[in-house]
Amino acid sequence: MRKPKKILNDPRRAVPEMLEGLVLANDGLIRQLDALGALVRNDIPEGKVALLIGGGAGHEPIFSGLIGMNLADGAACGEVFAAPPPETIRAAAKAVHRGKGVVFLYGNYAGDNMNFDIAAELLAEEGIETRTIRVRDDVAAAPPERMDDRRGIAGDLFAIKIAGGAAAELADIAEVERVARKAEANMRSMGVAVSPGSLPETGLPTFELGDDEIEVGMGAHGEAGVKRQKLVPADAITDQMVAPILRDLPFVRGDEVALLINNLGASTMMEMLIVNRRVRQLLDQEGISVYRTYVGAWLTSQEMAGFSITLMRLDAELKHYLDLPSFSFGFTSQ
Amino acid sequence: MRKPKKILNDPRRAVPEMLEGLVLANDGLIRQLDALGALVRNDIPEGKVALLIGGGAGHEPIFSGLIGMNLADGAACGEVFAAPPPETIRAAAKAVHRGKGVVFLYGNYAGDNMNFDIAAELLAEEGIETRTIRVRDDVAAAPPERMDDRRGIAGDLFAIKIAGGAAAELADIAEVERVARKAEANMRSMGVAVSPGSLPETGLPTFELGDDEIEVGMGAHGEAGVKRQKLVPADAITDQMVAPILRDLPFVRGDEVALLINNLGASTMMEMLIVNRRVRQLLDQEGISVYRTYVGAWLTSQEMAGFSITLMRLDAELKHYLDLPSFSFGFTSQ
Amino acid sequence: MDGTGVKAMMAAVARAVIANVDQLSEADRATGDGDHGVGMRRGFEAVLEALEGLDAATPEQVMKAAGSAIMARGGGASGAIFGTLFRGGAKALEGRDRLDGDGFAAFLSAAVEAVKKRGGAAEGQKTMIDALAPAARASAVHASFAEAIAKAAEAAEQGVEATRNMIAATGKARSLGERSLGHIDPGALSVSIILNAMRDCAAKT
Amino acid sequence: MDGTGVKAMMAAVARAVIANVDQLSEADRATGDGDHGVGMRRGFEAVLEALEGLDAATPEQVMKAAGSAIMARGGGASGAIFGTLFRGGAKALEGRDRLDGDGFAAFLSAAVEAVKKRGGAAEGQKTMIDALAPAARASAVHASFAEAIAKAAEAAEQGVEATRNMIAATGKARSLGERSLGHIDPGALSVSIILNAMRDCAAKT
Ligand SMILES: Nc1ncnc2c1ncn2[C@@H]1O[C@H](COP(=O)(O)OP(=O)(O)O)[C@@H](O)[C@H]1O
Ligand SMILES: Nc1ncnc2c1ncn2[C@@H]1O[C@H](COP(=O)(O)OP(=O)(O)O)[C@@H](O)[C@H]1O
Ligand SMILES: [Mg+2]
Ligand SMILES: [Mg+2]
Ligand SMILES: [Mg+2]
Ligand SMILES: [Mg+2]
Repeated sequence: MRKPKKILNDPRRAVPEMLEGLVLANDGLIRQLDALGALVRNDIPEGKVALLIGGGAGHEPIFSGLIGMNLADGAACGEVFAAPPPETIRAAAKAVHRGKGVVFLYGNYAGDNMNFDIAAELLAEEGIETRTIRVRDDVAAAPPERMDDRRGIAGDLFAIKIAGGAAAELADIAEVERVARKAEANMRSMGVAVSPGSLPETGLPTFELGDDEIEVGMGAHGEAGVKRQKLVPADAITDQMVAPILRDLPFVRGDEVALLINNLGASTMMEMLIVNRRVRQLLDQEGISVYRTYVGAWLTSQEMAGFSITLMRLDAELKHYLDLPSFSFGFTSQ
Repeated sequence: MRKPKKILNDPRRAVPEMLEGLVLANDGLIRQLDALGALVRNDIPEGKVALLIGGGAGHEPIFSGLIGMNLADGAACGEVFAAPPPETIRAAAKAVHRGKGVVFLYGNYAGDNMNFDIAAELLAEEGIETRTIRVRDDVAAAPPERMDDRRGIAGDLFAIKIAGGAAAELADIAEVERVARKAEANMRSMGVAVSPGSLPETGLPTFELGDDEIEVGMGAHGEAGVKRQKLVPADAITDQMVAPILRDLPFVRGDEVALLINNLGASTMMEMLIVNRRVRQLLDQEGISVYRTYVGAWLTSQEMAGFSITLMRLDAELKHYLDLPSFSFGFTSQ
Repeated sequence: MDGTGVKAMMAAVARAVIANVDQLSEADRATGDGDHGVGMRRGFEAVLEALEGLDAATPEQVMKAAGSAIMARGGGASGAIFGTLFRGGAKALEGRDRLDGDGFAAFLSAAVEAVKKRGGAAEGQKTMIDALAPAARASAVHASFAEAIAKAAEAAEQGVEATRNMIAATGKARSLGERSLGHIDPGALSVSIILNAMRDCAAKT
Repeated sequence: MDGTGVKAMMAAVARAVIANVDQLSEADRATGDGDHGVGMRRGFEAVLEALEGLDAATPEQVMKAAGSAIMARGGGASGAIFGTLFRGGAKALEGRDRLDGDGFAAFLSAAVEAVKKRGGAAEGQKTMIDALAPAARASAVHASFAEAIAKAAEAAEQGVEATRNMIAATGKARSLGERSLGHIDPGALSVSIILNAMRDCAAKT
């Protein structure tokens, strides 16, 4: 097994050094608290409902890179693939709070759930109201009747985009929660892995795949997928991924959707666009129209090669928040 | 040598399929001409000086993904790592022309130079005025006294951003040319390769590197760099790259710059940010301040791992065009 | 064992966990994301720091300080779970100036309850609970401190082996389903390493 | 050789280039970006298409059609260079209804001039010119068509070998500097493949 090659200093300092570089790359828009993994916007208006996102590092630019206009007010970042500790979350929440409560938005993983819940309990004791939205978009992780067993993957981007807009425009935390839940409930994703990413600290890939193998449905930390198989053409893989997505919600003729093709890290934009071509052929056949398309690397898994496809069904309200211009280090839209 | 694994259909159809997917991903903003590699914006105003960019495919999102508001009006795309033929360039130029001439902007490579020059000759016969700007930002390619032997790498992004803004605001092609040349003259870049990218058609990596080797100064098509060496810590590599950049222009105390750390494909954002941290330490020492930072994968070399650092010295005029909001599939800024 | 003894014991536990970082990460590579060892190392390095700043403490204070350190610095599922283990267990030691066999049994059963409450998992779901719960039961024998720990450690080792035949129902291993069979649960292995280190300390005293 | 013969000859040339796609790309991997073969294949597949649509043509028309096809579809440096070779060479055939030894020599020297003008490179810079220019000189012997081509092909092969000892001064290989020594230039190899295919055709007639 070849040791992955990375441009690092001390691997155990990778996350703190990364966060330092990230704050600098934000050109003065965000700052870092004493609890190192806690990053917050410098210009949060009084009386704003706060949006706090977070999770393990290693998925950059999500989560730490999505703090900004009409996006998150802060992020609580853990070590690579490890949820942030309660104290980091609590510190970030207190720093972004402007009297209207804090919406927690993160991917649905045992570690994140427990640490954010503990933080919520501590904040409740201090009289700070929190609401929790867990993104559960990965249809490969569990059947529909077990939604709470589903992982949060690239759908995080749509959830942050919509919740960020809602938190910027709506005065009531219950309203922000409602809009964010609507987005979360209307998105479905499915991923495929082509080659593994590796952990800086161990220097080891999180899984192994044969030179001619792919794993359909694999998660963003290398969690097992639904099928390990031989590499097949792009169109065939896309067909395998789109079918379960459409079936699950289900998406039906006449639906208007936002489409996200998320690069897990080392795949090429050329591959992503060839996949997009096929996705559009399939959606055309089903009579589903695409309102906006996003192709890029927003939720990565270190240098993992592979990608995921996400569809979010839109209504007028979700379109409104999708169309709001947004600005951050890792995601900017017009 | 392990065969690279990619999500493709027929490798010989990779570029046309990619372009089809790209046009769809632009959600109606651009169209494709009969000369397949010619992409143009649908909403170019009358009387606008046109900006046409282009080059070989395989570097996505540059060039084909940078057509849009305050960016390029069109792009002429060739096959992977191959300059577009004159006819593709000519067709794109005619489609973007609005009576005020067409500015050609592309990286300085023998193939691009010859094909764009031939197209310019053909267009001149048809009475269409063109101006040519060749980006030559790679300090590793040749000494300052041989600027015309320097390759165009990630600096393309800054050149397109500035020229795009100038072409949107200035009425006279000579003025657009002046601003674009100023940007080009004030930028310097240097790259490093960690592992190779591969050509879809041959399925072969464009070069080979030992498991513990990197090549400093390598070009975006795997052209030889200045030094092949053992992998060293991120800070040491960054020091090696920043010194020749600063020395070359030279950048001096008091300069204000735009900073771009461009991922060549398969490197992680975590690595790029750790590099950014060190770049800022070095610039602080030199008394050079950073006006805006861009970290991402804009000029890629298929799945090549590695990155480049680009600095562009700014004055009030360049800041103005850098700050203009811009929107395209592959690059959006606020 | 008095507070000073418990403090020394917890330091030995921390060193044992840190020494096994690679084995724990490797176990997590098979079923999860490969970071359990590095996460436990972060947590128990914080324990060592916390213990240094702690003098003349009761058993409860030592365990609570350890749990709080893990909770604050471990991160991931294991940070919350193992932080909860020691913080939850500590509550059962309230008012005891010495840790004896019964006290230790009380500590473990309180720890089990706290972990179940926090993570919502039950026995048989291939988690650290499958080492911790049997250990708690085995220690409830009204025996000496050393005997109680020895029984707990032995039960935990069997519990780790038992996780081989369980299908993961929580955490990152869940999606493996059937394919998780044959692999041990990394968190269960951590519980066993912790209890073995305690046993060796108690034996020495 | 009349226009029909030249057309058949160019078809044979195209097939020869296409057959060597891997060898040409491999040569470019050593010094450039590894795509010379696939670029030449694109160009000469277009040549085959163009020739089909061409009947009763003069030698000039055949060569011009071939050059235009390469120019339109080859792309990269080689598309411009080899397109220019055939289009530039064709001009020297104006008014000739047959291709003889002198005509062929005129074709090659016109081609060399056109390529130099287009790319700005000179002999000795490790490009296809280092095969084409010696071939042009060798063919200027006022001999039969077959002899002229044979001499040109022989000179081109020597030219290819000579590029081994040259330091690249243009194109993607330039940055290799000294390290380009020992490698042949892929474009020069293409010239040799083209001329050898012509020689074999001429020999048959
Ligand atoms: N809900 C839970 N209850 C009890 N233990 C759990 C739970 N979820 C996970 N664990 C334990 O945590 C271990 C994984 O820890 P670790 O790898 O550090 O966290 P992560 O899953 O965030 O990477 C598992 O082996 C399991 O024993
Ligand atoms: N200025 C030039 N003059 C003549 N031949 C050139 C010139 N530049 C490049 N070439 C030829 O083109 C060949 C490379 O072709 P190819 O690999 O297809 O193009 P690219 O360099 O765009 O990848 C070189 O081997 C060289 O023979
Ligand atoms: Mg983890
Ligand atoms: Mg090329
Ligand atoms: Mg883990
Ligand atoms: Mg080439």
